[in-house]
Amino acid sequence: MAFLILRRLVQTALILLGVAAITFLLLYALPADPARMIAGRSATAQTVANIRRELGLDQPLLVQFWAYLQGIVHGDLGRSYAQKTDVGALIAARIPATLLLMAAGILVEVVLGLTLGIMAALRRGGPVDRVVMMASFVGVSAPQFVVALLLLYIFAVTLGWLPMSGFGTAAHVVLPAATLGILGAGWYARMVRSAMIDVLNQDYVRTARAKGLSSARIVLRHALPNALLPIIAMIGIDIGQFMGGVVVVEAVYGWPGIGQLAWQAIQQVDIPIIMGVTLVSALAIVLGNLIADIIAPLIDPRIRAQ
Amino acid sequence: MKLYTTASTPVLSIRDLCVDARTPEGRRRVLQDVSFDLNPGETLCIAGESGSGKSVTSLSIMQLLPKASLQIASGSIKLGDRELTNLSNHAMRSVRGGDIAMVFQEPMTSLNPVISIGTQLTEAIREHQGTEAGKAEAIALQMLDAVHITEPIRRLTQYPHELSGGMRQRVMIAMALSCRPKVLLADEPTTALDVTVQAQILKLMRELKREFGASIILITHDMGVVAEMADRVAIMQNGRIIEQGSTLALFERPKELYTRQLLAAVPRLGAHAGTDGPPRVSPQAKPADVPAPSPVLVVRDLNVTYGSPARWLFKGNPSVSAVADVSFELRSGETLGLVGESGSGKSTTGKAVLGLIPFTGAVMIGGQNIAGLGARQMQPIRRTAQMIFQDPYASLDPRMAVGAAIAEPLIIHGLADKGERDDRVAELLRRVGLLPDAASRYPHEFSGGQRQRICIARALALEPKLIVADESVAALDVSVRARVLDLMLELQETMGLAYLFISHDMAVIERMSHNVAVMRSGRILEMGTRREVFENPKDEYTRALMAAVPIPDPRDRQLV
Amino acid sequence: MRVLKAMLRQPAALFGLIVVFAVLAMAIAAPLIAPYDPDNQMFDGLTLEGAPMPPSSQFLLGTDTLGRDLFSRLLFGARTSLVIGLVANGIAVAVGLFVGILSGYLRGIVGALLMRFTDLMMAFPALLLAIVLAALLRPSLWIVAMVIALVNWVQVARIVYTETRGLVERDFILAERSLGAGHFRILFVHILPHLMPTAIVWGTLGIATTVLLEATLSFLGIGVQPPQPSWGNIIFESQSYFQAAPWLVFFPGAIILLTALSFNLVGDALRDILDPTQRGRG
Amino acid sequence: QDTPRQGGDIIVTYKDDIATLDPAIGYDWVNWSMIKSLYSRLMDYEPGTANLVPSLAETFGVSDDGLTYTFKLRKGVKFTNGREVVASDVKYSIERAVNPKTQGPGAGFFGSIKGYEEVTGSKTTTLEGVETPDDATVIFHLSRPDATFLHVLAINFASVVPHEAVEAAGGDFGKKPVGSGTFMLKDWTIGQRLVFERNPDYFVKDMPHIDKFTVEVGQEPLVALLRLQKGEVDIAGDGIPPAKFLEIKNSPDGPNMIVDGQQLHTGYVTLNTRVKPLDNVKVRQALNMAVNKDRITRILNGRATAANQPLPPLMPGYDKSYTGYAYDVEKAKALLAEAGFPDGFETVLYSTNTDPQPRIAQAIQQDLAAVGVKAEVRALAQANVIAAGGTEGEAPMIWSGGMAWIADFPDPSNFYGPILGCSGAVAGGWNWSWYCNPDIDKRAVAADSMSDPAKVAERSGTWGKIFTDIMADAPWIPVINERRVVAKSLRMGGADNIYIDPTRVINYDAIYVKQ
Ligand SMILES: Nc1ncnc2c1ncn2[C@@H]1O[C@H](COP(=O)(O)OP(=O)(O)OP(=O)(O)O)[C@@H](O)[C@H]1O
Ligand SMILES: Nc1ncnc2c1ncn2[C@@H]1O[C@H](COP(=O)(O)OP(=O)(O)OP(=O)(O)O)[C@@H](O)[C@H]1O
Ligand SMILES: [Mg+2]
Ligand SMILES: [Mg+2]
Repeated sequence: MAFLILRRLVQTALILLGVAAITFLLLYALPADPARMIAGRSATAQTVANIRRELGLDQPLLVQFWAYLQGIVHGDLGRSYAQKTDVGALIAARIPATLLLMAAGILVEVVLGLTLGIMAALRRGGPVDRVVMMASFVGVSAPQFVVALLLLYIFAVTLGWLPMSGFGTAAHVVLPAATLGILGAGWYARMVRSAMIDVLNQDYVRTARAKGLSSARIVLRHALPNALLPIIAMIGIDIGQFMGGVVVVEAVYGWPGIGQLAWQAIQQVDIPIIMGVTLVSALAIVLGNLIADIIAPLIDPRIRAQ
Repeated sequence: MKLYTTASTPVLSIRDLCVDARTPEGRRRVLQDVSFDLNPGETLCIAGESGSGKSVTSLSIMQLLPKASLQIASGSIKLGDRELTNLSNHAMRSVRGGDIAMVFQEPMTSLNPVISIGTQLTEAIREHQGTEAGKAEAIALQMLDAVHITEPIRRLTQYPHELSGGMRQRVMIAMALSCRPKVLLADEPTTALDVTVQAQILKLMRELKREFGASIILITHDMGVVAEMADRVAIMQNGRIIEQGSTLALFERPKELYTRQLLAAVPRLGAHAGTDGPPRVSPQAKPADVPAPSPVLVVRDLNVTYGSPARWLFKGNPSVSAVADVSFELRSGETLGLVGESGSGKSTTGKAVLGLIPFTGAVMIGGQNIAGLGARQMQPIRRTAQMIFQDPYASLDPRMAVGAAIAEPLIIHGLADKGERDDRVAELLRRVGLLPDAASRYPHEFSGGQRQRICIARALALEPKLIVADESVAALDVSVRARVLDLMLELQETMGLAYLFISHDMAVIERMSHNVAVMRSGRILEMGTRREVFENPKDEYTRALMAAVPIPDPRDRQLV
Repeated sequence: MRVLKAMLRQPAALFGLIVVFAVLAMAIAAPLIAPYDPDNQMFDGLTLEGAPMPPSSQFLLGTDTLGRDLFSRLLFGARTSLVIGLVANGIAVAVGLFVGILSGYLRGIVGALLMRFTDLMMAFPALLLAIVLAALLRPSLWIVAMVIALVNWVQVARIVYTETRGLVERDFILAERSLGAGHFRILFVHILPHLMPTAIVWGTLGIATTVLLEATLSFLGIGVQPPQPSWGNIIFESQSYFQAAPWLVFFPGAIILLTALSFNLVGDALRDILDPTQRGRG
Repeated sequence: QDTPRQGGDIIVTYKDDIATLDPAIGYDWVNWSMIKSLYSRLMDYEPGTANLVPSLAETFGVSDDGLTYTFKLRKGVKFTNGREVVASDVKYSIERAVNPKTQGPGAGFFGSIKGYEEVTGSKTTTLEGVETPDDATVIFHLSRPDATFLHVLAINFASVVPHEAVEAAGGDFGKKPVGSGTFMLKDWTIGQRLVFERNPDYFVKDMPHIDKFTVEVGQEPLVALLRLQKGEVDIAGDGIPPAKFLEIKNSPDGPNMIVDGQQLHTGYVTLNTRVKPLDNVKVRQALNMAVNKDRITRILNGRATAANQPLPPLMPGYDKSYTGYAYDVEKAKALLAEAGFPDGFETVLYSTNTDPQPRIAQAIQQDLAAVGVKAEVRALAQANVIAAGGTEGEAPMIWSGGMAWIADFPDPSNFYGPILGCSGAVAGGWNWSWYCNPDIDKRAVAADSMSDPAKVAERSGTWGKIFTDIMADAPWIPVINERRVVAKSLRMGGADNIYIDPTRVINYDAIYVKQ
């Protein structure tokens, strides 16, 4: 197992290298000149050329990439073109907020999704099931921006229960996490419902009932773990995606997460930041998947750890 | 019948129970006016045709019928004076497990694959007796001991798929007995057990009955067990109870034709003493040229080890050697009966021989060593060698209609075109005693014995040269079993089929085998012709095995 | 025929079927139904202050911020959005199923490679790809469809991979192997049907999300360009108006929801009919 | 209006993060006004106006040939690190802005100083043309007369910084700024907020008025506005999003919350003179007549006025009498027919993708369609549009909205060089019409050489003529002059023009809290 993990770590490094290479190539292909973005409209051609040279953008692609990789090996993600500061520091400053939102968002989404999905599965075909199914479609088809603003409007502006914007106290995380949770819970609810219906028909659930166990235990201990595999995979996916930042929700609630940084960087063609964020979120995604893969055999002992 | 009820009020009283199955074609009656009483301390055996409604009856009592497909249409089920048919789910909870416990027919699918055996055992104890974790575990261990599972402590941390079929069955029984229920519903509890363990389990049930005044409903097709255990017997056919009465009366003065047939069909150990091979079934057919020049199957130094997967990082259970240095040969037209203790490695041997699990050693099928062959190279070999799995339900794709499942091998090997296929399927179903309309139904809509026959039909579809039959008639009532065994023998005679026949039922082994091997702890203890082994067993264990076979005569009880 | 009859017997499925057909008909017959040219910025479509008009008898569903008739835009938008929601999303689910099932089933190098490739694709910033494509190619519906398919299959693959890993360890797969079933048969005849519920969930919820995703990508310039309407971009353009002009968000949102839901109802019913083992599972 | 009061803490919000506060680098409209307040320069403007006044300089003189500028520094001005500002700091700061190593975008502004080429060519790091005979005197020697030079000394790039702080920051000066302006940076939590506190030692008494302002970044404009209405925020820096504008404007408090003022802005469509058929002047003129600008102002809820020439009305040199090309579909069609396109043609119109730009582009698209010109709208991210504009023969038309020209300093020359002059018509340039008229270029150089302060009016007139003459060639469709809208809380005081200061957007030095 230790060997397996070591192997996966090596694979992870390779994946990250691949991501770095592709991203670099894409950015290189992008017909937008970072030097010109920095220089602005009044700069003379010479100023632009100077900036380009100072940034090393006049070097061939491979040279640039090699220099970048060397930096990474030394833990240096480079300097932002626009902000003229260390990318590592910029990203690091936003990691706590991102992690917090990720954890809280996933928590809400999983708890909500599991509860609704289980309820729907248990009352399959009934009104509860219909309502849950409808709700999950509403959640999934609702535009994020509108949902976020609506929640903000109700709970912060009108009722005044929660702060409107910012980061710091526990109250601040409630609305952003709730928004993410509401939007994502639909997926979980549908997946859980679907898997649970299958599991609830199995003989071993019948056995559990024959033992006279409480419904809660039957559902949570006997049925749920058997339905959990796809859910674990989905959490793995979400970890990665939330680590890459959730632009809209962060924007509406003024949440200082990675998403805003990335979005701004993309608009400014701030290549070092784009690269940095890409690598961080790629790392998160790969780790998320790795965790999901490691957990799978723990949940279903029949699966052999690969 | 009234005679009994006057003495004491019955614990369980069933009146005019009717159960309907919902099918796309409309309702089909599965149980028709079933009525019986169960008195305190009584053992009622329900025997009967496979698919006659025995399991459905027991599920009805537990209120555990699959709602989507089966429904109680009318009738009443009373536990004491509580009517169970309209009891709330919550109230039913305390009845289940506490008042009435049940042992299900299919142990593989009835145990939760992702929960350790220990947890599955202790949770019921904790639920009903309110004991704390440590104590519950102690009780669980005690129960595992009582059902004679080897290494009980290790089993607690294992998962169902790591146990053999018989072990799972014993876990089920341990689970049901652990709460000392008033009524025990046991649906073919000893089907997958070798006779020595079976004897011990039956004894345990009697003790339960004696000590706690429990009543038992025992569903079985083994008339030996019936004779051994029953106070009263009910015989079912086609969803009805056609006859019930005291054991002695029923065995000696069966009224109904079916009951008589049933008793007549019971195989008795020693019935074939003095002969070498199994009896000819179709004397008119010309015998296949036996012995064949070369063996179909040669096994040399077969070893299988199960390494259980690591749970977290470095920790993992030590690997288990399930089969050690097993060697044998099997010629066409011959049957090797494989008997032995539950968990001794019979199923493992069977799977390894067909290259379904990794092994070391040499296995030659039709002269070709299959060790290390890929799926493609195995393909032609699979055409000639088939397996009937011990657990029929688990080995059928739940999403595939039975007809399609039986046609599968034909399609895979490109044997019959579409029209022919349907005919072949219908024919195969007929031969194993199922109606052709079964083809469009799904595995979960069948009884245990019916599923087993479906698996047999599927294996026979290819007309292979070699069949590994793992407890493949265990769940069949004697009359159907006789029919299926005859079919298998007939095929052997006409086509020179070879069987590796795994069973714990000594009578069946005696009927079917040319040679017999006895396994224990992964090794073959003793191997020889049937005659040698049965009439002159050398090994102590073999002798114990013979002695433990229940005798289908209520006057001749051994365990009382 | 039997399927259709069975479908007509279930009210929910019937409802779904009707909506699905209605939406398809809307898309096809848009030019015939639409009361106005969807791109016409009408003079009387804005108030004097430049605000959009609420629903009225003149403009059934109101107008947008340029004074165009929302109803007509929704009709024409159906064409774009159906291509995205059905074709792009369909391809994504199909590819995801294929890759996921293969990597979950195959042991050894190939399976591992496939899964690592999926990981790579997943880790790869989709937005960036979209932007680069936007800059390099002429924006079009088919490009955005391609990008959506490219981006969305990985998640499906991930889920399917995990589920497949659980399925291959079930006993009936062993039984199939003993029958001599080839990998192909095991994968597509025995494992795939078990993944249908997952496919239906992703396929139908995906309709909603991809339709919205199209708007984001179009915003970055790779998809349909203004003034061509799509349900997603109608919402996206006007989402900040949800208080000032709620109809601009509500109607397109409702139609996306309804479409996804209806496909789901139809999908569930279809599977129930074709596979009666798990009634109501979905 | 009430008189400015001292004291008070306010909160300002922006959507985008503040990129940098390094005056040699910062060049976007958000950090522009903050940098203005953090540092001081030799010259500055009277708050709310475009009138140049000496700032760090006490007095200054210009030689008759316009080639030598002499400044006397104010005594006793201190950087917030406590050191006094001396002449060498001025020299250092400007050399730093020009030095290629700094990667500053503003180097080009100092092109008229002697020795500029040597520094940008990395031959030396010292500007030959800047002389500091003593601690209080700075003398600039120019290589050519430059009428805008005083403006140049007032733009952010000319801000004076202490070299020791720059060196101590080790390349992170933009995050650890030290200056001698009205405010100093107290705290910067990346991605969240910046806290500016008044500089108690600022050399003008009672400046600034507020004690502290906190800039909260990452704030969605719509939410910022909600917070403003609740009283949590004092200035919503990004203005009022179109979706909210009418609601706020028509609310009871609306008039007191909205500051709606003119700015030095023109929104235009570039017509690429090197792309067929836009190379035909008749076609370009026809397109000028085809656009219904009034409708566009209506789409913008009246927050703009129709434009007819490149210069905005507030800019010196704006020709009030010029009427440009009136909206006339028939005439436009006729001209197109004359040019050989009776049935119109197909072309592409680029635009950025943030509301309301794509909407304006679509309005223009519809207008063009009315004269038979089918323009495909391509709404892209800003970087892509800029790239397309700077590639020869790529973008036939670009709607400038979202990247529009807001002047660096209030001088008409600032509207010419990079965006209409030949020097901008190069690969990567900002002259997206690729319009290059050598004749006009010459006239522009001449106008810029009129550095005699007495000739200011004449110079403006010359410039005005240049722009109206350019319109004869019609390389642009001037569409609108957009007004700026800022939302402020009710407690904020001060005239409108310090919230929309022509040279610095929000003038943090001049705003104040009412009670
Ligand atoms: N879920 C179901 N849906 C439809 N029919 C069913 C279902 N379960 C069982 N049946 C049918 O009901 C009948 C009785 O089944 P039951 O399981 O009670 O048989 P059994 O007597 O236990 O047989 P066996 O000895 O083979 O286990 C059989 O014909 C079977 O096909
Ligand atoms: N997947 C597995 N992992 C670990 N151990 C296993 C596994 N499968 C079987 N075993 C162990 O291997 C041994 C042999 O099992 P096998 O199934 O061959 O027994 P069997 O002889 O068929 O018994 P039965 O008659 O009860 O079916 C048992 O001790 C069992 O616990
Ligand atoms: Mg049964
Ligand atoms: Mg076995």
